[in-house]
Amino acid sequence: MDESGRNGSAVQLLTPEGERVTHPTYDISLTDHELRGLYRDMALVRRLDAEATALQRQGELGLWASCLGQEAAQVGSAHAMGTSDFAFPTYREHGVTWVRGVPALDILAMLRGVTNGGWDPNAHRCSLSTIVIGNQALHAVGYAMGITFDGADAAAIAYFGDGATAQGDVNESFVLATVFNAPVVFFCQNNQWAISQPRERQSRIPIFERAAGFGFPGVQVDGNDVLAVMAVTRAALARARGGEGPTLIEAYTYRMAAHTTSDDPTRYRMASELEVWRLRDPIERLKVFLARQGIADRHFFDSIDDEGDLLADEIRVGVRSMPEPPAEAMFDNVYCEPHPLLEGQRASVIDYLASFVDPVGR
Amino acid sequence: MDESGRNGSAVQLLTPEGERVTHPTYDISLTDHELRGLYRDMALVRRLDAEATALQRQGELGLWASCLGQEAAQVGSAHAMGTSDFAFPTYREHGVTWVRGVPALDILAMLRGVTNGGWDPNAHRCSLSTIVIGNQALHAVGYAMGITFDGADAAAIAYFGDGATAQGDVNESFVLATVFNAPVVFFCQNNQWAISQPRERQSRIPIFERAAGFGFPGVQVDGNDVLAVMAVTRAALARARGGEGPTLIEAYTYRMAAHTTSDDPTRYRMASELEVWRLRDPIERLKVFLARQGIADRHFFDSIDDEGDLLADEIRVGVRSMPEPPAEAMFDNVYCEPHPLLEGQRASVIDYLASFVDPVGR
Amino acid sequence: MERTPAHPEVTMAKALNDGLRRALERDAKTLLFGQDIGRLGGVFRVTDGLQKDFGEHRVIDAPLAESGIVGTAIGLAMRGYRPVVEMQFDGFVYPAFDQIVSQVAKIHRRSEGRVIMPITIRIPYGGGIGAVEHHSESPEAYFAHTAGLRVLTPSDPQAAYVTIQQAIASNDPVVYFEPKRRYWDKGSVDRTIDPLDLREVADPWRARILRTGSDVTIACYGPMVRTCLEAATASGDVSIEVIDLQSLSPLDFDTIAGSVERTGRLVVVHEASRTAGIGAEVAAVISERCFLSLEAPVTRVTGYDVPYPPSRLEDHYLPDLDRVLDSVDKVMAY
Amino acid sequence: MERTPAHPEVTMAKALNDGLRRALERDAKTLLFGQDIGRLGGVFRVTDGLQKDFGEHRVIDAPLAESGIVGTAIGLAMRGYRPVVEMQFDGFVYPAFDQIVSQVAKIHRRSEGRVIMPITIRIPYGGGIGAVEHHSESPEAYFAHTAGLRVLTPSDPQAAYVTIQQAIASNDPVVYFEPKRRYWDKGSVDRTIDPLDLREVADPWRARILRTGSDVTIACYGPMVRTCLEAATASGDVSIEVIDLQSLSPLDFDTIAGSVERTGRLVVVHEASRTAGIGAEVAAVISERCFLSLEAPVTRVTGYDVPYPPSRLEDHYLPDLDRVLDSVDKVMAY
Ligand SMILES: Cc1ncc(C[n+]2csc(CCOP(=O)(O)OP(=O)(O)O)c2C)c(N)n1
Ligand SMILES: Cc1ncc(C[n+]2csc(CCOP(=O)(O)OP(=O)(O)O)c2C)c(N)n1
Ligand SMILES: [Mg+2]
Ligand SMILES: [Mg+2]
Repeated sequence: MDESGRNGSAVQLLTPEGERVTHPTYDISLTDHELRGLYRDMALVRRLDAEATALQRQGELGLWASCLGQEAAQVGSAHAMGTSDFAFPTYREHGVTWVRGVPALDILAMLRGVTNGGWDPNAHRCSLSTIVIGNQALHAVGYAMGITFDGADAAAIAYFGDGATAQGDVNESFVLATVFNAPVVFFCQNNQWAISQPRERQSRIPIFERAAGFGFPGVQVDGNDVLAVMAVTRAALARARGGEGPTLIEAYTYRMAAHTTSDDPTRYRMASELEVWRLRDPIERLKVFLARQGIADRHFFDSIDDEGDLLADEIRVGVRSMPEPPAEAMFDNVYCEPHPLLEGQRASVIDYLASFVDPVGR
Repeated sequence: MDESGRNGSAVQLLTPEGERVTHPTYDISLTDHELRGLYRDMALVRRLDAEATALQRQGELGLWASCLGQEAAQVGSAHAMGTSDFAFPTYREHGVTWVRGVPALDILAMLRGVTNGGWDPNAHRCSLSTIVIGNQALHAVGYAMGITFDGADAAAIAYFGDGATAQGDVNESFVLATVFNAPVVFFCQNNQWAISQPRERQSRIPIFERAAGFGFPGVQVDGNDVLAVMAVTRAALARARGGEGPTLIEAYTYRMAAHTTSDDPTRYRMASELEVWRLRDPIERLKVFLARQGIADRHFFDSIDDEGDLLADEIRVGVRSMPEPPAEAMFDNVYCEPHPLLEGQRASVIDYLASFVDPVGR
Repeated sequence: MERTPAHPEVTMAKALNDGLRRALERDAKTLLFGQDIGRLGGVFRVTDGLQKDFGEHRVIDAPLAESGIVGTAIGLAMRGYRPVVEMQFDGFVYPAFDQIVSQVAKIHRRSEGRVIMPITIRIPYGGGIGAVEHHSESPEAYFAHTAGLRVLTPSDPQAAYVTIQQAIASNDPVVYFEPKRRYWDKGSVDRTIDPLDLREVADPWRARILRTGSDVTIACYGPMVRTCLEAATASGDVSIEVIDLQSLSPLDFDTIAGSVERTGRLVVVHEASRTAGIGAEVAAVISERCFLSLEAPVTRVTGYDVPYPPSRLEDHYLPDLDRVLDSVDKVMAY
Repeated sequence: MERTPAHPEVTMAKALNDGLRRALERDAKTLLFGQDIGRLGGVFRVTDGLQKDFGEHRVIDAPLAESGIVGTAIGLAMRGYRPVVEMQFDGFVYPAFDQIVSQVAKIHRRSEGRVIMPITIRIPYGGGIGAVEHHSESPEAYFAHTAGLRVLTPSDPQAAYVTIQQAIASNDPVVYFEPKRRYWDKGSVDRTIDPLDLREVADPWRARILRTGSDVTIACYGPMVRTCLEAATASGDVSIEVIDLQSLSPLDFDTIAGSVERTGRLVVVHEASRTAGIGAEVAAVISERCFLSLEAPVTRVTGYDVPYPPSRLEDHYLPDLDRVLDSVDKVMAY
């Protein structure tokens, strides 16, 4: 496995063995309750992810992009956010949307194919998933510029992958963020792969170093260490809110699953790679720490498993019973204001479908 | 004047006062003949530029983008190129196209409005001017990738401005150049302005530092020092040809004229700024050096002035007598291969114009 | 819109400037964002003086990155702002095409109506000013073909003054094409009206019959409107009705069809290349809707299917009065 | 192109794979360049095995940057290469739109014929596969509207095998749209023919009459061809002629008009949104050229003017056999 993208100085507060270590710059102090909360969210997100994968196999979802292995990066960073901060996730950030309070079924609705969205971005202060790689980085910068204009105490956080760092939009977002000193955090999950392309196909050096070339700080964090991720993200968000501008965080992690349920990673990566990363599992690591420290006991872990079972049930039943949108829903919300062309097309679809109805009315 | 973009370490071999200084990394040793050649090209390009500006005022050219003040950056870098290297200039690189051997009138043809091109890119190993900011940086990288695939001993050089560094394409070209280790030199003329936008609107830190964030070297050079520019570009081209990949050169210079003849810089910049830069004039500087060192005498300088007069005459007469393209020329070379739609449109234009001809045939 | 000659004559550029000023005054959430729009006042001076009067946070100079400009405008819209972005020239909107097509046009729908995208994208367009490549294009069909966008183009100063404000006030994204060679044309502009009150002004999404006639209908827009009006005046014996489409998306087929039912003939005129342009859509719909009323086939007078030519050839590329009248003659003689 | 049942039945994806292989064998300057096309063989496996056989310098995995891919392909073309680039999905071509429209389409002309741009841009397009947003679009009209480009789309494995090679061999840039939901359709493919010899194969820039008929002409392309052929078979009493346009730029109006002169009726079918689409151009031209032969207005059966809907709605968005026949009935009853 190539580790060239890993920097010796990646921030770590919890070793793969679950040992708490210190870092000269970053630290975090959480209550036991908060620590258990992190575990709970990671475990439930993993359960949601597994359930969604299963549902896709059963034909109930069109596709699923798993976040397996990235729970610490997602849950840790989302826990660092305040309620007035705003997240801009991609299609893989189920851990982020979950922590932002988006109901499980709303997370799945897009992949069920009943909507291209799924939740109210304003209610959750979490944008809908962006699928076109890199687009959302600019949205986050614009949103952050708006925060500045409003004089508000908030920040935006843009999520993207290692592959996305090659896109023009992501690099333009670095330009605009610095020029306008926007309160934005760029959170890059370097999960080592962009579908079949290894990280080296997108950057020759560690990703976090990109930031310095644009004049703002970049930091690499062990993306499988939820404490370190949360500490680093908190600091970056605080910097942003404090008027010190953008930060790039590279969370060094691994995509444990296929790119999506349509993908076959055996074609392009070695099984041994997965084995190495299994030893760094973000949830196991926290579990060991919580158990060793006596912060959580078997009873707690069992209760989370039970909660996971309930969640899985809710998802299984809920996905199957999501209402099918009627044909004419495709004309909804294309525009806010009256649009004769679409009104005509909508009417023609309704008429056309009505023409199939049995004339006797049965 | 803001000098925040200037790095103390910008490579310099000739001070504004025309004194030859040394640099720990870069040096160059040129024959007297070569030194006079540099002066000649810079002086003639300035003359061409002045003449074109005048012709535009007289309505003979549609527009002119002056390279006044940037002659050292352009002529110095182009002189560093070998015959098998390939240049990708913008609309302002008259000094580059000139050194690549493009005839003066061909340089002006596009701005006369008789063509969107003007010369044979392959004959001169110099692409046509790219107007859409940043596009050509990617072309240069692709061309350089081709050099690698061919196993050839050559390099590509992409020219762009400070403003262009904000564009996605320029940043993507950095990504691709590093990923493919392409033999390309990125030559950024930081002339302090992108139309009315000062450099700080595009980058918060010196431009050459951008390269490090992508994992390749960047160097800032005194762009008004033709010797330093040539030395730095030569080294970068040699690196590229030697398989060591891309280099970003930031030539720190100044746009002495308006953005184009359509522009009015008094709206956005102080006259005092110009005064400061006049003292750093790239041609004066070399002239003083040549004269002091006895490399050139008054006779030589006079002969260049005479050559300039001849060039100006040639341009004045030549521009006015450029043949007007016939109407149907707009259909030429849109496609290589037969295209019935355009053949029909071409025929209709010819017929239509013929219908205006006096029926008696006078 | 009544034109009382009492109102001052101003250029379209000035009318747009006034319209933008009114929009900035009306709503503190309205922002202008674009390259060189501040101190310089834009390369066409359409934003002249606005930064001085509204400040650097309302009239914002942008870095040289079109995708960045539109992408951040989206974020600003999500934060409740109403960004008016300027693309410096028609040929420079393409780096932003992805953000426009995949995001601006689709976010309202994706959000199931919860997020609005009240972005106005101003684009000076078209040729006839002797410019170099990429400065004379007419890319409106790309945007009219894109569901989720609206497309407007004014043809005279009064329309510019009114519709730019209507575009900005619209909660839908509007691509606003400004016919750059008409920037310096003057016309009287009534600035006493409220452009947002449809009792005072026309619906911006309707075509305007600018001149009535009985023999042939000409449908045109933007820079071609003046040309077509001149053609109608020059055409002695043929009575020409001139319709300014104004809204290119949605197109107002009712007004065109109503006219064609009367005249029986339609000529569609635009500068843009012909294939799959606005004229194709108008011709397709009217040929279908007015099948039995048409006395001659719908004819198009357009730019050719070539890249916009170098300036010394543009007079041949651009439809002019003669070409318009030539088509009118052919349609009459059919 | 004769189809001898002796030839093996393969999927369109395999036919394209074979065609690409032949192109790579034929000319050492031909390169494939795109995301995930190497070891993975492309998300649709169209390039499966090619990197293994031709090496990493002929079949090149690209970074995640579409503008970068097309922009560098331009440079490679300038260096004498013949790049075949893959856009992973229709909805991801837009970041490259600027390089395609401003450079690929215009460099040959700008160079006054001295530089050629033999770039093929492969784009899997269209819906019907239950995909998420941006994976089901039909953006062909944008490219057909752009002068300087050619646009091709195959409708069956044999056509795919032949036209992909013709596209690559063309010295003009070709945007090559692959109907992704037909990737898995099988058909017999004769690989003994030489696709570059017009004595052996049809001119790729001509439409193909796939089924003759006397009452109505249906013009369609890409994914809709199979649907329209099925409709023609299903339509008992009405005799339908089915034309596969194949080349969307230039369009072969002679073949369509020739057919319509005989049938008197035309239905144009495509998945893409209607406004200013390919159907608009076909309808506009045929309404004009066949004015006196048309017994009914030219009718379009198309996707609606909405962003491509979520997958559970796509069956309502996509023209299907019933909608095609419904339009045929209306045209017949006119
Ligand atoms: C502009 C664009 N090009 C291509 C794709 C297809 N695609 C979807 S995900 C993906 C890889 C993304 O990799 P990365 O940014 O590392 O994120 P990850 O999937 O690993 O989370 C690609 C190429 C896309 N969605 N958008
Ligand atoms: C994509 C694009 N956007 C806008 C323009 C309009 N424009 C022409 S030159 C210019 C400024 C360029 O500045 P810089 O890159 O510093 O080069 P300089 O003109 O100073 O040589 C702008 C905005 C353009 N040509 N292309
Ligand atoms: Mg990744
Ligand atoms: Mg500059």
